[in-house]
Amino acid sequence: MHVRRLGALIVTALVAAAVSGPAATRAADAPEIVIGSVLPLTGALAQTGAGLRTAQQLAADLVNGHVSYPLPMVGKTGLPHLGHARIRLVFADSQGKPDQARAAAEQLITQEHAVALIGTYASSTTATASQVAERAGIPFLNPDSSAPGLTARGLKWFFRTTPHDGTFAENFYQFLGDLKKSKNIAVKRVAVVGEDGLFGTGAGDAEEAGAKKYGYDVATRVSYPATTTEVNAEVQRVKTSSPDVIFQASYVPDALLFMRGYKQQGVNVKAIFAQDAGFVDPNFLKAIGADAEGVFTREVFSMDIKYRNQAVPLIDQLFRQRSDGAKPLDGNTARDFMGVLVLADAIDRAGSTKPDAIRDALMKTNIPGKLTLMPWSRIHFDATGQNDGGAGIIEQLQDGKYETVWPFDVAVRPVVWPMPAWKH
Amino acid sequence: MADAGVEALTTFEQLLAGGLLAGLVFALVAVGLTLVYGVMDVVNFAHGEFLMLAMYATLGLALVGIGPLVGLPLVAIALFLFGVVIYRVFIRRLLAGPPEATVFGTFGLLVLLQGLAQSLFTGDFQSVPHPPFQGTLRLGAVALSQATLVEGIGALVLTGALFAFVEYTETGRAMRAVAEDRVAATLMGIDVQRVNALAFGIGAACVGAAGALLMLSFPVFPTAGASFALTAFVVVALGGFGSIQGALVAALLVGMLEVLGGYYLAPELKMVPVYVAYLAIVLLRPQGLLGRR
Amino acid sequence: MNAATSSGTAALLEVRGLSKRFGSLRALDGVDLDVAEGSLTGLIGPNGAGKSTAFSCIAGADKPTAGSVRFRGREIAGLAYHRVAALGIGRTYQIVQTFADMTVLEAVTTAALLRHPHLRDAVAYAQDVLAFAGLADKRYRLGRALTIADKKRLEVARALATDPSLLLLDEVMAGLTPSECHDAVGLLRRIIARGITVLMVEHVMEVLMPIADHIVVIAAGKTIFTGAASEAVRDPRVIEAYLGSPLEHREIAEHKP
Amino acid sequence: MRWHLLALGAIVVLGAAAAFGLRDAVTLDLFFTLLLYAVLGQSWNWISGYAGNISFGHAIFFGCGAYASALCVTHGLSPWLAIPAGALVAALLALVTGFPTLALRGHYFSIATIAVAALVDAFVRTQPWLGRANGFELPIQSGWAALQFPDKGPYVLLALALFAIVQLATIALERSRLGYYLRALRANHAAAASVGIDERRWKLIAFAWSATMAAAAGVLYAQYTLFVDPPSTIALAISIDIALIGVVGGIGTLWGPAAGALVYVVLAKGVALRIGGTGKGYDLVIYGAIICLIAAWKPHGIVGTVVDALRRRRGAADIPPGATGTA
Repeated sequence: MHVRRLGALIVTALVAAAVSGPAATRAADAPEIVIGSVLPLTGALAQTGAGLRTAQQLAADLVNGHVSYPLPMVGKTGLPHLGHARIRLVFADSQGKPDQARAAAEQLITQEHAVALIGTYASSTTATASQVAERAGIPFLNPDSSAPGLTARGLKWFFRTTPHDGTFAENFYQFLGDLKKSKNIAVKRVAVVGEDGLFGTGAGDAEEAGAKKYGYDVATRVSYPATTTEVNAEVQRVKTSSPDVIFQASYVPDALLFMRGYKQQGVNVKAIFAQDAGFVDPNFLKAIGADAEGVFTREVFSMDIKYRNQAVPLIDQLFRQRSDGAKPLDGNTARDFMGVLVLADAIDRAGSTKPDAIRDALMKTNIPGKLTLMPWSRIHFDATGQNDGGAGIIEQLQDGKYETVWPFDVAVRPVVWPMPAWKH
Repeated sequence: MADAGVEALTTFEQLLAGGLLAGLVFALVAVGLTLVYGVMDVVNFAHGEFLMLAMYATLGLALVGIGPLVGLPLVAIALFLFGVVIYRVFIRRLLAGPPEATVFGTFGLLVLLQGLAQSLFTGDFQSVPHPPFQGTLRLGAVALSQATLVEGIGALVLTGALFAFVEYTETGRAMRAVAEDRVAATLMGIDVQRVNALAFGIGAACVGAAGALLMLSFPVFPTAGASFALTAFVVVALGGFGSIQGALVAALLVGMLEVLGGYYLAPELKMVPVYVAYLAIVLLRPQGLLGRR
Repeated sequence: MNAATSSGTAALLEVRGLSKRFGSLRALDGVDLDVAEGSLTGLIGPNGAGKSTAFSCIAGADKPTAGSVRFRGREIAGLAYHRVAALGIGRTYQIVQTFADMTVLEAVTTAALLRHPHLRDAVAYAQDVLAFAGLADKRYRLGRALTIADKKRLEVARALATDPSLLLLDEVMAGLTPSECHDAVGLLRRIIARGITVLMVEHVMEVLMPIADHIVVIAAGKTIFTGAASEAVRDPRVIEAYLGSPLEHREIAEHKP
Repeated sequence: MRWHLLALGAIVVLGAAAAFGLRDAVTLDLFFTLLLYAVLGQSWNWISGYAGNISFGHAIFFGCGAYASALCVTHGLSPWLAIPAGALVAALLALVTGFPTLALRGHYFSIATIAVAALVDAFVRTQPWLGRANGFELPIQSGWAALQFPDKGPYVLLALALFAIVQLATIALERSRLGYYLRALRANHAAAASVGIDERRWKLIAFAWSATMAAAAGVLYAQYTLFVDPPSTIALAISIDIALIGVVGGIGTLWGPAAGALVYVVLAKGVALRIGGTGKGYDLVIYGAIICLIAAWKPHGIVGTVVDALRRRRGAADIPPGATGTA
């Protein structure tokens, strides 16, 4: 307790120094480099957007500050190759709507003269905003959208650091493969369950494709309206298809409905593989209690992986202080934080604010995994602009807390397999 | 082979039971809406948001140690007062305007209440801590959620009570008179504004009771009511606007259609039979299943 | 005296056995009536006798449960409301039904569009009809802002603008002052003079007596009398039917010639 | 009517000047959005304002245009083809769904439109050829043949042209048999039938034209945004936005939808951005409060209220034709 509080104090002092101090005095003469950020600041995704904005701003402040962490570009008081120019983030609201995201991107490019764009969380808004950047010839860095198709469009100016649904699905199958080797488990039939929006459809498609590739049978594919109030039919469909494992993409209310339905109907499977979202929401965990014990989820980030970057808890502390709900750093915010650093790194190496130079620098980006907050091997873009070092981790709910169980080399707990059967 | 047959039958029984229970939950939400429509010819598009407020109220009571079932009457009373106030300051004005005013006024109320919930309670999904009735009831091969069962019983009690109230009490008779003919009711010396306010309040109280019961099995969030409201509108129209027993029958039908359609057709198409039934009924029998005239 | 023989032409409208039930209530239970071309026929009966229901069934606003309605020899029972209007039957409502937000000219123009699809022609025709009906100086008023008498006049003008060969008038004089009634009778005479056949429901007997060629009395959904107005008030069935309704009985009695 | 034409002419001239003269993408985007919403509002106004059948499913016709555009472009066809194709599909959809439902009144019709829209939404989400939930991204091209432009100017010109056509059509509607009939049906359907108006026939005609306009707007939207998916084109939320624009401006009036669109754009872009950025829902509170206030105190909307005031100022109730927004 005391140690933690002391740590927080030190962190606070460091941040105070990082954010004020020399940076403030230099602001007048050093040039500013504008990075435009499109985020859902209003509308249904506003809460998420607010968190992402905080994370991005934190990253920018750390780049402009002088306190060093084992992270790229942090603590160099701006961009050294550009005369310690400070980066300034300008935010524009997408409202979570494709047309608004487009308008926001245009505003950032034409009015704010952003040298690069970052954003936009929702895959549909990323699609339109990145098209604007493509047309204008401005680099677009997407740290947080998971639709696989985004990097299959042949865009020249689009770069994505996060792994996408395809990777997440592959991770599950790789995990199953690893388990087969180490534990000799038998899994043949998978049920693919998800809400019928972009999230559930994208995840489900990737999981179905993965099943084909890795030789599993799709026992059933269940797609349901996200706002449904009962899942009787859905649960029966899963039950009668008798799967070995269930892939599940749900928000909180529907995740609760399904878990209770599975329990009532005695749907005993070896594992439920959740796609993050509802299943990791603290309110879901509170409401479902011990009944979710043993559920697996894919994650892009964890506070607890082995060999993690020493900066993780520090950045987490800083982030908590800045977010009014005192929320911890999570997969979304960590990815957006890293996104700003990747852009800053590229602009600095470009030594110029010319779009072509920044794009060339982005294409040469190669940040080792240990210098990120993420469980990735590196950040390096392939020909499509997709980070080829990205990977997810798999966590399992053990004793009420999600613990990293895969990849085995970074796992903090052993896998419990199969999930405990329902007790009645 | 015989096993497969038995299994299919069990599945069907389970779906049937699940559909009936789902229907009762819809009835629980729809019954208050029916009364308001029947008496004053208003579809309250903010009905779902009343439900959402009731759920938050139940949550609030639960956080100070009053469980959903004990809290139910308190929530119902609170919603009754809320309904009367909303009628007196707002709905009454809408009724004086053109017909579309009630549609848009109550819709504005929907947006306003959702916004208020968002700013006061955040968008988080919140549940009552340690709600009762979390077990499963088994009848042979059929397994049912106890919480949903309690909600279903609540729906039957509420529907019965409301029916008895409207049929057998003096105030209920006044409400029916207003529903039949507002002008004639005025001539008979009935204070139409008072009856309307009362009906709106009682409708809200029903929603209050529904909200308290729903917290047994659902989390609350700013758009929680909207998920139920659309089904409730269909149920009320299907049963015949204003018919209390019609709403119950329609709700059971909707529950069955949704569940059986979801299983035998496709889960993503589970609302299709519901909407098709609605369209078919309003076209072939515009007064609804049990509506008069 | 029979309408068909008196005018020497075939009946424009022949109604036989017209019946209408609302659930268990028999609103009409076999109404027979003939309206001769060019005549003014009065339809009377005590309150609740089914006069307005009969009107609605003839005009097509309600579907009769049984019976036949022949217009120019053509069966029109059960035909859609607007089709009946298009065939040439115009009507007014007992309780005035205005187009709330329309001016008088707009409302009448709307009706005129039935025979004059081009707006310019319809407006011109509507102006004529308004002049005919004595509403020309009020043509830019909103329908809802008129006096009762003018509203009833507007109803008549609107029906006239569809160029009907048969006009069904439902209590167009009810609630009017004597001088307004006098004006209305003048309009009625001009309508007859135009060659339009009229079937009218009326309570004010003193108005109906002198102008009606022919009277049909219905009671409890049945036709109980057909003939001249002067005979109607002496007919025992008519008097008996009205006994249940003393006020109207007195009305009839007072107007004995 | 002369004033209406002059006003429309002034808007077109100013708009064209802006489209050619302005380089500011943000202002042009606002202008484009405003015009697009004004067109959608007017399209809705035909069936829900003039004819009085309040629709909560109008976005499906907008979606017809947007999806026609997406399908044409992704199948290598000219997006210009999407205009007649989308309009045709929308008109057919209007006829097929309108035939049984347009005779329904009040809430029955409104809920039926919600049901129809929900069915269309469910259909799209299950059809791979319609992109399911993933939708379509339109490939980037340039030029009039591709109906895609690197600058905003041509988009604004197109939207302006569409707006002008729709306003002219509405002026013509107000002075036509159809317009008179719709107003009569809305005011009193029984009286309307008594003067020979076939409710179903005329409302179907209005509904089909209304759908056609919305589809044209949908094509323009798709070519502008280059992304089409169910939540951004056919969802209930879009239908409700369209209806609110119509009502806030004043239903059954010529300039109501434009006024409503102006309020909507100011609210959506101004209020939401300034005070909604916290994710706390204050924007919804203000938005909802404004709708409540209008419904309770100014139920005829902005233009409707102005028209009423004009009527009152002109003394008593004499209204020469063309003196107000309603013919």
